[in-house]
Amino acid sequence: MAEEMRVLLEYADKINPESADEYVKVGGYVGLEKARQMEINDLIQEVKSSGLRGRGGAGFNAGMKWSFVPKNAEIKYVVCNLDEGEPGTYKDRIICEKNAQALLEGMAICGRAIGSNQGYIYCRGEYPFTVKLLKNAIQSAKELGALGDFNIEVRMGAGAYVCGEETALIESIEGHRGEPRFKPPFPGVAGLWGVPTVVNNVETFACLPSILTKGSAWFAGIGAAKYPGTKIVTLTGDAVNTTFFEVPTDYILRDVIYKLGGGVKGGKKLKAVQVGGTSGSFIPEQNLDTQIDFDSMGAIGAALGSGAVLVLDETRDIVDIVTRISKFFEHESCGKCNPCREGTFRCREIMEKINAGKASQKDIDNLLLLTRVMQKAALCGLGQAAPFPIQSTIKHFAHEYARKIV
Amino acid sequence: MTNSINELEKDATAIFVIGTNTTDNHPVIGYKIRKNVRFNGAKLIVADPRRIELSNIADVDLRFRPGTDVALVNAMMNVIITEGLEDKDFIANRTENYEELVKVVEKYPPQLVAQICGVDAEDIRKAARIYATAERGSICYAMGLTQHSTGTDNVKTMCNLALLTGNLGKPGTGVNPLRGQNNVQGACDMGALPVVYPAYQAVTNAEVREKFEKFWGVPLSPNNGLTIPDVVDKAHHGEIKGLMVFGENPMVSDPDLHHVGEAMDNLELLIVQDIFLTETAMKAHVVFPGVTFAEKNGTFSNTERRVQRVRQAITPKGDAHQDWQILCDLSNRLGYPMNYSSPEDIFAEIRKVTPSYAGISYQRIEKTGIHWPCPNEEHPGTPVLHGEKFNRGLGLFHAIEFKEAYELPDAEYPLILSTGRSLFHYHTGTMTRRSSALNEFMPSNEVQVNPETAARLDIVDNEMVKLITRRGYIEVKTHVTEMVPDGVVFTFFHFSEAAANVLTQAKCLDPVAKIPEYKVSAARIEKI
Amino acid sequence: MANYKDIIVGCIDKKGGIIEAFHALQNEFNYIPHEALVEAARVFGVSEAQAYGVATFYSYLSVEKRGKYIIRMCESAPCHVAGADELLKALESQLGIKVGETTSDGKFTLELTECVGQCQATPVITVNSEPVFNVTTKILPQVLAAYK
Amino acid sequence: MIKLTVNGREIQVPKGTMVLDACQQAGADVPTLCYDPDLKLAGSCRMCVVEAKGRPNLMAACVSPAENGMVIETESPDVVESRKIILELLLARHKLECHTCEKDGSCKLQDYCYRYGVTDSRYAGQGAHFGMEDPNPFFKRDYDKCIICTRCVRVCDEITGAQAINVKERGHHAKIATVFDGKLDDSSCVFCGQCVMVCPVGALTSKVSAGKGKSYQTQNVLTTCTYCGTGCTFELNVKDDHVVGVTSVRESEFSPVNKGALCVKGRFGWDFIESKERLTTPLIRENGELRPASWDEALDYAANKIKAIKEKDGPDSLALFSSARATNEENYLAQKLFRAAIGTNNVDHCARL
Repeated sequence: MAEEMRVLLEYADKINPESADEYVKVGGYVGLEKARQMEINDLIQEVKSSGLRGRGGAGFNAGMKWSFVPKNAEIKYVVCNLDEGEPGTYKDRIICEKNAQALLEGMAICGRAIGSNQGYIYCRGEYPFTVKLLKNAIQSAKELGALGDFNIEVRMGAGAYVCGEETALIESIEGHRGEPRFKPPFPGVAGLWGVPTVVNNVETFACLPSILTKGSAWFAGIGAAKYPGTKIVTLTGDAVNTTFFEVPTDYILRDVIYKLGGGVKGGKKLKAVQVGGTSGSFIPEQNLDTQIDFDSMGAIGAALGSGAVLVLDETRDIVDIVTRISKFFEHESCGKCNPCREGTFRCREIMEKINAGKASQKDIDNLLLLTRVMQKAALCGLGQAAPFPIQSTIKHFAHEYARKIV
Repeated sequence: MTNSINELEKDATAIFVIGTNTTDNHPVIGYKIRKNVRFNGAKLIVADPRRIELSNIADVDLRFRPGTDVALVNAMMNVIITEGLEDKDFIANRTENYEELVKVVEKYPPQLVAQICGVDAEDIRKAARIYATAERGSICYAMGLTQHSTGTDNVKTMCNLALLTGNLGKPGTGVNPLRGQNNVQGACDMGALPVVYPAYQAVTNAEVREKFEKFWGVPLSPNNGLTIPDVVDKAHHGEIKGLMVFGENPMVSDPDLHHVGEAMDNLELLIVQDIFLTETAMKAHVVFPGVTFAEKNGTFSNTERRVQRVRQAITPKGDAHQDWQILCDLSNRLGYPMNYSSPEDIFAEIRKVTPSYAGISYQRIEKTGIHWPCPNEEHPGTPVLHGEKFNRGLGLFHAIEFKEAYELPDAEYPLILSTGRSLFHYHTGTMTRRSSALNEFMPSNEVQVNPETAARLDIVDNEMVKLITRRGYIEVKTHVTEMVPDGVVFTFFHFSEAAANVLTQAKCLDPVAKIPEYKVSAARIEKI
Repeated sequence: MANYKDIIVGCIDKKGGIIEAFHALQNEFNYIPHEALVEAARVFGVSEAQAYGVATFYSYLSVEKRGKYIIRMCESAPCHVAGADELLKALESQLGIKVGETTSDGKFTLELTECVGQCQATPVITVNSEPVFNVTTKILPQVLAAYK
Repeated sequence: MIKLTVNGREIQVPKGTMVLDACQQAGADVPTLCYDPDLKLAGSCRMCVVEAKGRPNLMAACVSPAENGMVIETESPDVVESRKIILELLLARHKLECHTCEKDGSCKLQDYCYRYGVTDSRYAGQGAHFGMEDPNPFFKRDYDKCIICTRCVRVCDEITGAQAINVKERGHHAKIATVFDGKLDDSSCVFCGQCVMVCPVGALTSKVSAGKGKSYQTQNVLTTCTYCGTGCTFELNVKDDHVVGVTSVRESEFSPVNKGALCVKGRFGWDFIESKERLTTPLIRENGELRPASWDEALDYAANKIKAIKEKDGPDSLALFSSARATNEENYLAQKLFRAAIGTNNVDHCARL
């Protein structure tokens, strides 16, 4: 297999993403119509059976998540997470730019399933043009009456990676500092303004129209059995084709890089791949034959995450790159919990020391101890994941560290 | 207070705050009101000429002209009756004289009163509806309501409002004066008033008097005594020859200080018992050094009638004596033996003559204080008064007409001056001016002036000016702020060197309570 | 220039929308003026301290005056490996300012940013949030010259 | 009821109970820094992490509801390791001057470092140092001791309602600040010192008490405030027969009105007690001047004068201004003195003022 499989991006560049009319012409809003005619329980069951799992990183079954929302609550919200802050990731932007109406339709389907008529799209502050696009797309859908009584409001973030965490995102919509909440309560029970809220990623919502139109069995049959469907990956770094691809989830990493990505630039050898964005683990060459589905990546100690793939060639200095990454986490830690606030700062400090050739083995031991505690004790995913790049590179590229310590 | 403080935090669903800058003068009560409004959604009505802190979170903020309280609240009652929001059952079962009230408040439609008070008629209606329709409405007031020549009328009007809406006798309701001093409640309870013995038993009641004569073993005077302003006047005339001042400082706190000073100078004997050489002590013939609350045992009764312990933490300074001991020593020398072994011993006697305190003992209030009335040792105390019936049986409506303040602004004195307290000082400053941090933070007085008033007078912020009334003047720096409305100025009375009470008048007091009109004096400001 | 009060009132229908108001203010002023922050706090019913806490939490918001053009240099890993460090040095030297500073003519403010999601064309800078792709030290003078 | 096991001990707790309370019920002392029973939960300091069998990560006990069948370990190796490292992270930026710190002996950070044997931090390095200070006369803000537990922010918001402070910036650079990071005096701060009360470390301490005695050197005496009529209770801190401070008692049993909350006067306005201007001896006016006198002399002087006036002009030519600041017992005696010993009802006090 060396080809993309375009489901979400089937009509990319063939239709105007803002136009609901053009979307309808290629079969859009049929899924929503179908959802409206289904019993709520059947609708949730259909999504459950499709096996669709959240594309935001946690990989939770979407239908299952919806089923936890209390039926009797008067007000509920559908929130779309478009705060893709993982460096190297831009697939949600691409979905909006190529197929924004599918996102809106997906949100409306979710609204129908949980009994909500208000949706919010939280778009990262780095994408003001996407905000504009989405507002036009909503306007177009409204004019066509495609969304029925479902309203969608776009809110913009302002430069905070942590707001990709669903409860921090909710805090931010509420106009607060984007600090994650402790869980439970989960947003499904008490989310935005304290009421039940489903938060899903753009890509997750965008899968829904085709699941409804073509059936859950069709979707479940695509890609890896336990993580069916397609995945949009964004290839960056030292690959030849640094662009995005939509592939079935049983696609292997090596093919992403060598078949679709055209291999490593300048014919160099590959040293490492970081999958899932900056919080992902570094994967050595020997693990490239892993499928890109959630569970397979987990099995090799990595995470699919956002689906970003950063390719590093043989000349790259792993320690230098991890030092840079540690600075990212220091910058993006919200500062609420101790292990992350102080831990990300000290990680960066020690990484800089190592990178400058001034550290000893003792520093690496201290670093590993610190990352272990961050992973176990931090409040949210940011602090828990910040250790991955450090731990995985010390594991797989120990010699690179060894070279720099005194 | 008819009700207890914590009900303001939890039980009240609407709170009507009038004439109290609660967050400054009763800060902890202010926190509770604010908490109830912010976190429990209680409604808040603020009626105050000044924009106080609580105004910021109020549902209705009535910034009315000083001295027009009766008109304002009569208009609220007019709305309540017109719109049928009164509590008909409560009126029928628990009150009398309602018809008289109806007759008088008919004359106060909101459109008319809006002009008298300088507020929006719609705000009066809104306030009336919020209070009347609240499940549990509480009224809080302090000296902004009472320090008027119509102070008694003002208080009765608030009682009318509570009776009209049945907001009495349940948790979260009531008419709640927030008392300004730690034990002003207790001093009243103990009979430190000219017309009553402990527990408000009238000195003119022969039966009561007989009881006390028997208990104290001496014949007692059947005549009402004199209030402070009357004593000052009579000292002026020379009818009062000897005065003992115990823990008070009339040379800063009382109206028209020139007048007070002349009265003090006219005395044959002035005894002052205090912890510092106060402005009053400086005029004394003999001074007894007493002790602070940190050096004594005893009890205070707070504004919600809760009797709480005061405990001695250190030995008295120097040769200062326990205040109770000084009083005993003086009494013994006057030939009336007073021998007690301790404050607890005195308290045991208090319980015998004070029915409302009868059930309270030091042992019972070792940890948590008890609300009087507490008639016996089994009684848990009474946080909420008037549950079943009022002291007199039925609640009496008073038909009260609005009267203007005694001294209104005119061409010569175009401003209204109000006086009051700061968060950072207490009363005559005797203690707080000697507290290093408080005095460092706020070392001097100020007069608050609205920016528009300031512009008219060509004065700026932080400028020393002369604040003048018919009684005299003080020099004080300005604080230009929108907190006070145009035409109204406000100053604190804690500072003897720029004493607000040089400016206030002692001629026209409330006829019943003899409270001076500290909230309305005609004044003017001059540049220096 | 639009009045800050009007801008804030324009966001009032957005529940909890103080961040939206901050964006709207920055669109006009490129930062959040102090008096506007105080007003926004009042309008949205939060304390001034809270509004300030929000304004300083997000890296795209600023309560300090900034230049007409805010240049943000992405330093996340994909841009890092594409030579972001070198480009940053060039930016600093060509603008004559350090990160966080504004040119004396008030034209440019230089800031660092994390990933702006344009990793198909690294290294990336943004000018007032508009991305500029594949910026090399060579084409930098010509990129900057486009902003008058 | 929910059944769970804590450190091998089975206990039952009502539904909705947090793991922290369940642990306490089971006799396990779980350390906390950001937790405050009177404030909204933060779950941020992570000191209270415990191990729940079968869960990959540790859980913060203060924000985790107890669940049926949970098996909790409060001092497992993982838990202890995490707590030690968290303490080291805090120490890495904490100004260590315990010997001169006002909170020495009542500092939670100090207590926990002692408990877990944390002497210094392997993570000491650079870091944000915001230094001191705020030029107010009431309390010191030492940011280099702050551990960002946000109890001050929450108490200011939830109890006092002043909302004067919040966290500014984020991450390691987060700092507790007023609007525009200005002086407290320019903010909505009312200097109630509730923040000082809840601060678990030496970041916020009273300036009025500074240098006068550490908590373990003082005796505390529960009493009632001498200022307004609210009737707040608090403790006077006494050292060597001097009042050296005021601290809150937060249990409603001892502080039914205020539950530990105070105002600026109650918390910081106590040192008049120790003022050099206190009257320490009786005085008698002689030749227009007040001069020191013995008690006998002063009392005799007063008694004789009273007797003379009473004889000459009758008891109603004498009057008493009693005191709204004195105790019930004293007021009772004062009015009794004038009514019974002198024979007049000319007794009043400044209830109207």
